[in-house]
Amino acid sequence: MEKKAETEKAVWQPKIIAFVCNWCTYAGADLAGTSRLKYDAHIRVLRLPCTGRIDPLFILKAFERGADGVLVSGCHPGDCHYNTGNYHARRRWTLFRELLEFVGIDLQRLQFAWVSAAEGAKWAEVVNAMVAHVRELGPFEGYHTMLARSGQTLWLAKAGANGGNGSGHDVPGTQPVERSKEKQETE
Amino acid sequence: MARIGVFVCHCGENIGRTVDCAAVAAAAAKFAGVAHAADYRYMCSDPGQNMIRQAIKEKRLTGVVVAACSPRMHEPTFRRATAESGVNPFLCEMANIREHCSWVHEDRGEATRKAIDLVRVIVEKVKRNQPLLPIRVPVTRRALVIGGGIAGMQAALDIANGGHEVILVEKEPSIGGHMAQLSETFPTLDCSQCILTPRMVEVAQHPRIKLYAYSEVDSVKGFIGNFEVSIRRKATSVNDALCTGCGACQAACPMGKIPSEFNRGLGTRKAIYSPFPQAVPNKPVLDQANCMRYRAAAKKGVPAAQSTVCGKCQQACPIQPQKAVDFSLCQDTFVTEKVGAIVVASGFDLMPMSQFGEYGYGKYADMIDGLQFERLASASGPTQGAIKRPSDGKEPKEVVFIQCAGSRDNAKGCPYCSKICCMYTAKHTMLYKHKVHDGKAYVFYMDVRAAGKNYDEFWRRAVEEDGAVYLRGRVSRIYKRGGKLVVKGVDTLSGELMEIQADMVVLATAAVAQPGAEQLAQRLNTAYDMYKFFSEAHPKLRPVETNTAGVFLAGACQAPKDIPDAVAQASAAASKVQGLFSSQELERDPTIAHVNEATCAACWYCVDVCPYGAIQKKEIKDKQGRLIKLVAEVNEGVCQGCGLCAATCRSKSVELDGFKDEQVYAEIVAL
Amino acid sequence: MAKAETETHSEPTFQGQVEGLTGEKLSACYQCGKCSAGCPAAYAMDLLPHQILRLIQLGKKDKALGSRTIWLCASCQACTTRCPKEVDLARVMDALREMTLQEGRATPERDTVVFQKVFLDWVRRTGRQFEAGLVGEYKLRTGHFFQDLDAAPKMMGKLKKVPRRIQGQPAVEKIFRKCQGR
Amino acid sequence: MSSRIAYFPGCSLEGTARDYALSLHAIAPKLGLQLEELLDWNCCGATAAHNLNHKLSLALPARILALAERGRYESLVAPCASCFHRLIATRHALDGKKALRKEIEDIIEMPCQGTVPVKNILQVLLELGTDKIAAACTRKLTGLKIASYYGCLLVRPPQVTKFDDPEAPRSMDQIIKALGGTPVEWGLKTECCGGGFSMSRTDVVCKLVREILDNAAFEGAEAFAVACPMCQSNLDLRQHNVNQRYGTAFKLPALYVTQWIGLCLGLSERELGVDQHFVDAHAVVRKAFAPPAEAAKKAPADVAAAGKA
Repeated sequence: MEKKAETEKAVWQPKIIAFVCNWCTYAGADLAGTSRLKYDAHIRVLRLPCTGRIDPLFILKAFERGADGVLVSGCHPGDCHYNTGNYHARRRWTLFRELLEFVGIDLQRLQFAWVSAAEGAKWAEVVNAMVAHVRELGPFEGYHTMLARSGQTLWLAKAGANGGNGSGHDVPGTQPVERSKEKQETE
Repeated sequence: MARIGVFVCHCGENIGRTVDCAAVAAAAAKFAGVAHAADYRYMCSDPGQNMIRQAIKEKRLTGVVVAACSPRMHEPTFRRATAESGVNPFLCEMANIREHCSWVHEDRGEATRKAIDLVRVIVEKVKRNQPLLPIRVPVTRRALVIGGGIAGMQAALDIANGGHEVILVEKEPSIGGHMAQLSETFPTLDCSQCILTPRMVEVAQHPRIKLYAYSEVDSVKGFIGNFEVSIRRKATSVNDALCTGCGACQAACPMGKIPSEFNRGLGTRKAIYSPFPQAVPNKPVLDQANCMRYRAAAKKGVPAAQSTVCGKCQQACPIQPQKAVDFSLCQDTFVTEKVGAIVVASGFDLMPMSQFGEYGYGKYADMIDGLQFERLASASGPTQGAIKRPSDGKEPKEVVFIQCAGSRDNAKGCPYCSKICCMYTAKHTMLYKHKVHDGKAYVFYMDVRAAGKNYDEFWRRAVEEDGAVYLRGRVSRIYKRGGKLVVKGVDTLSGELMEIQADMVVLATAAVAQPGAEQLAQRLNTAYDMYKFFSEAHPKLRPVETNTAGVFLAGACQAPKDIPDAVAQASAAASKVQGLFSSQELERDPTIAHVNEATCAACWYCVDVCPYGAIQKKEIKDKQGRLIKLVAEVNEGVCQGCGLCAATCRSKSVELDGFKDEQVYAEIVAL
Repeated sequence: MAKAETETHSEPTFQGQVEGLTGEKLSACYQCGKCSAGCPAAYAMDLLPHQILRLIQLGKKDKALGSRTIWLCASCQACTTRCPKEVDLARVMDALREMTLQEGRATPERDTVVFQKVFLDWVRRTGRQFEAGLVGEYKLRTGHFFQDLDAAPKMMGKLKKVPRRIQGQPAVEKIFRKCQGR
Repeated sequence: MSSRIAYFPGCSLEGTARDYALSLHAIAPKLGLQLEELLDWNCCGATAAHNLNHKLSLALPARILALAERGRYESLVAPCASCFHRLIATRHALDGKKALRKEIEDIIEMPCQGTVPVKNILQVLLELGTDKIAAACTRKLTGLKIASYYGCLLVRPPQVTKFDDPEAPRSMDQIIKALGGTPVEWGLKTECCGGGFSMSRTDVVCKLVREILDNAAFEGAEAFAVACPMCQSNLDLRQHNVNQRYGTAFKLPALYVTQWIGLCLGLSERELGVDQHFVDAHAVVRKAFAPPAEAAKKAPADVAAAGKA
């Protein structure tokens, strides 16, 4: 039993989705690359013009699709390419975190960091810390167990899944990960 | 059905060393909607680009994904190649498998898996991309310059000399600004008027500059290339077309005791006046609040034109048969001008002395500010350049100059350095010592900030050659004792307490924003800082732009500046304007927001969050012209594409082209 | 040659101590000297007020706490009122005095300390000040017997001759005990 | 509605400033001012406490504030500027500081919420109204030039005292004007007199008092109005020390503002304790209430002076 759990942990690798702004963090990650800094590979970056573009439902959607952690990163306060976009993002973020906590999502899986275009090293650190932290936390099942517990799709999650306009965006050819199923199989 | 082509670049060894590029291409080939996948050593090379062009034609591709370096590097390259093959460039995107993958990871398996993921994400996005057309905005090639000080004049002249029309708006009766008030300028001690007045004349006579003096910007509509500006022309009671500027009216006016704004209260003016002899335009204005006739008419409730009180100015006017002084011209008028760019050069002001309680609230006649000292020292000033103190006209033998009066003073709400005071105070001590040979000049300072060409040498000259006594410390208290002002300060270098019985005190009061700067910024929808100075778009790299496209900054409206800095910034702003005017049309990135009018609920949250004021309310009317509803509308010329509105909209009625919800969700799902 | 005091990180610096006691941000001081310029007692001080603050910044505790200056501060609040960096220097002076006494340091302004201690002793004993006793005891302890003899008759006419203890004296005594730890 | 004002005399008013108390009690009923002495009040600790022990300097005044709260008074008036300052500074220090308030409440073993506002005597008089004071006068100071001396603690620091202007206060001048006096515009209205150094550093006090006397005299003052026992004592008691030390010949009586009011309400110098001063005020008082003939002679000049002010 114990051994089994161990192998499972070795196989499992965290999946972390990062939503970053185009002007600061994306460029900072580029700098990490040009500086040849090494960091953990288990992060997938999605580029948006500004953290202000992030709809909280994007984050819910990411969790729903099996993300073990979500990282949001943008310009430092006062540095926003669009002047105030990151302030709005921060305000929205604060509220959203409270909401997530309320519905029972472990907030440690959701991190926020300011990374400027000059902070390649910081980006590498942030990613490493995040991946290490999530690895410690283990696979994220809270979202799905929560859904299962409530016996229905959380309205928020549903809205997120539908992208708000009623047309689901599940993509043929991709294999949506059914985490609970996968776990059953390994057991 | 989408037919996407995926091109995986090895970037020599840069990607290929860590990422199995062939495997990535092979995996991509199996993605739904991918019609072609290939890998190549250098995609950005000509052969690489040709591969893309060819594949688009041969495989009838509808979209292109290049898995290579950062899009910040080569996105324009591949989009151009795509466009050359007849596919809209916005259907080409890049997956960053170099900076975000091969360069930062070591494990080949993990890096390859990640690269495949990244490609899948971008493929799913491109499948949902839509062709976008660059937005073309026509440009009105005329500029508005707000403020006729040295910065505004410089900007206006540069733009006009570049071949474009300029509207110059000045709120005072004459252009010239604060520089016209100065006696000499540092570090050369050349006469301010001597170098300024030729410029003023040049502005007045320039065929491409239209000057609106005694006028203010009332409202601004529109966006870059297409502004519509309403200008309030304050009533002057003088017919400019007839007036020759002879000055007879001023001489005749019996109201002689009105404090002159130009002389900062040290001299007087008439009710009908030109602020100073070299004023441009050289046409007087009538100050209704101080005119006997207007006051009498207001009391009676009749128009001034019908009053019979005084009227000496009109009688004195030699113009026949119709007099240039015309009491019927008593209402402000408005003109509308269309311009493509705006240069703000509205300047600065000085912190009022009434804020210095510990120095007597500026109520002592012999305590003056820096600009007042300029007027005292100016040959054209109220004392013809003789240093005489205001209270009794005596020559002051001991003068105390106080730097940082209000500047670098958190308690006075002004923690910043005003930048110009160190230098002009050094200049003041020199002017004073050159005129009062037996006088003593004391300067209380905290630091002398003299970074600039010949600046440090200049203030040292004040000390070493002209004998100014510099005391390092602030003054705590000034009070009047008989004819003297007792100044209680300290010299922290020696630890000596300094009590000076001064004949006159000059406060180098902080440079602060013009009153009304905030309102002007709001009219222009540009940002300003907590001190009401206009904010530049980027403190290092975009120092003359604002966050509003088409609005530029020049001079001390942005932060305290001396003349050379103000002039340099003005020329920079002018060159930005000329760059904008170099073509008839403006091409803009089409990744902007659009509103779905059918679902917009008119909650206006988008209007509140938009950093650019790009969203306005639009009326939807039926055929009979009846209002059906109001919806939000994005101004294409103004929107910068941040997407705040899209994330804020509750009814999901705003979409950002290039980053639509559908695209982002597809990306998330693809992971 | 003076050098900045090297202090270990485990102990708060002198500046840190004073900041802790007062809640003031002392790094804000840029040594403009406005405090000294307006200080009524500065002429009699061995160090000017701004120099005291500089010594705190440099960690020169002995020199700062051994100065006459901190005992010559009349708490007139002129420095606090006019400081451009909004440092409450009068409060800082209080903290330095308290620190000096707590650490049992010698003070060059002994008379002032004696006067204030006698003052508080009377408050502790009776709950209020007993001015006749204060003057008498101060003279006794400092040896300034003949000070103000010419004013004495008129002054004594005003003063109470016998101390009176307020009802709440035990409460006051308790306050003293809790605050002074004895 | 009669507002209940708690009156906190403070130790000085029982001793060296007995005349301050005397005059206040003499004028209060005539102005309809009801003052209830706070029961069993203790010393505020004055300069000594805040010099030597910060906690004590908060706890002693806190007990006084707590007593006023317990008595459900609407305000607490402290005629002594030093007491006023300690009380209002304590109230300010505890404002919004939960932990500190708790600590102090534990020390004094009473709740201290800071609900009762603290006022100085000038505030109380101004709230009463200069019109009312003027109307109650049976005689007026015929243009006597009086320098209002505020000292430090009534006005500084402004964020604590929240009273008048810290550099150029006007409140006492307004009262003097209402009494028919001519307020003197002078530079050292708020300069420190040396306060509690009267005994231990008489030399410092003498130097500062000399500057104050000099400036007031230079600007034409014939007397002072004060609202602080320490200021009064230093200006009055130390004046002869100053004259001795510096060879000057100042003779500027320093009367409490309450004494000036009392004189104008028709009370005698004796009833107000003016006779207890070291610098004899009798001549100035006589001049102030000069018979009409004498006053009329100098009236035009005064009117001009008052007009300027």
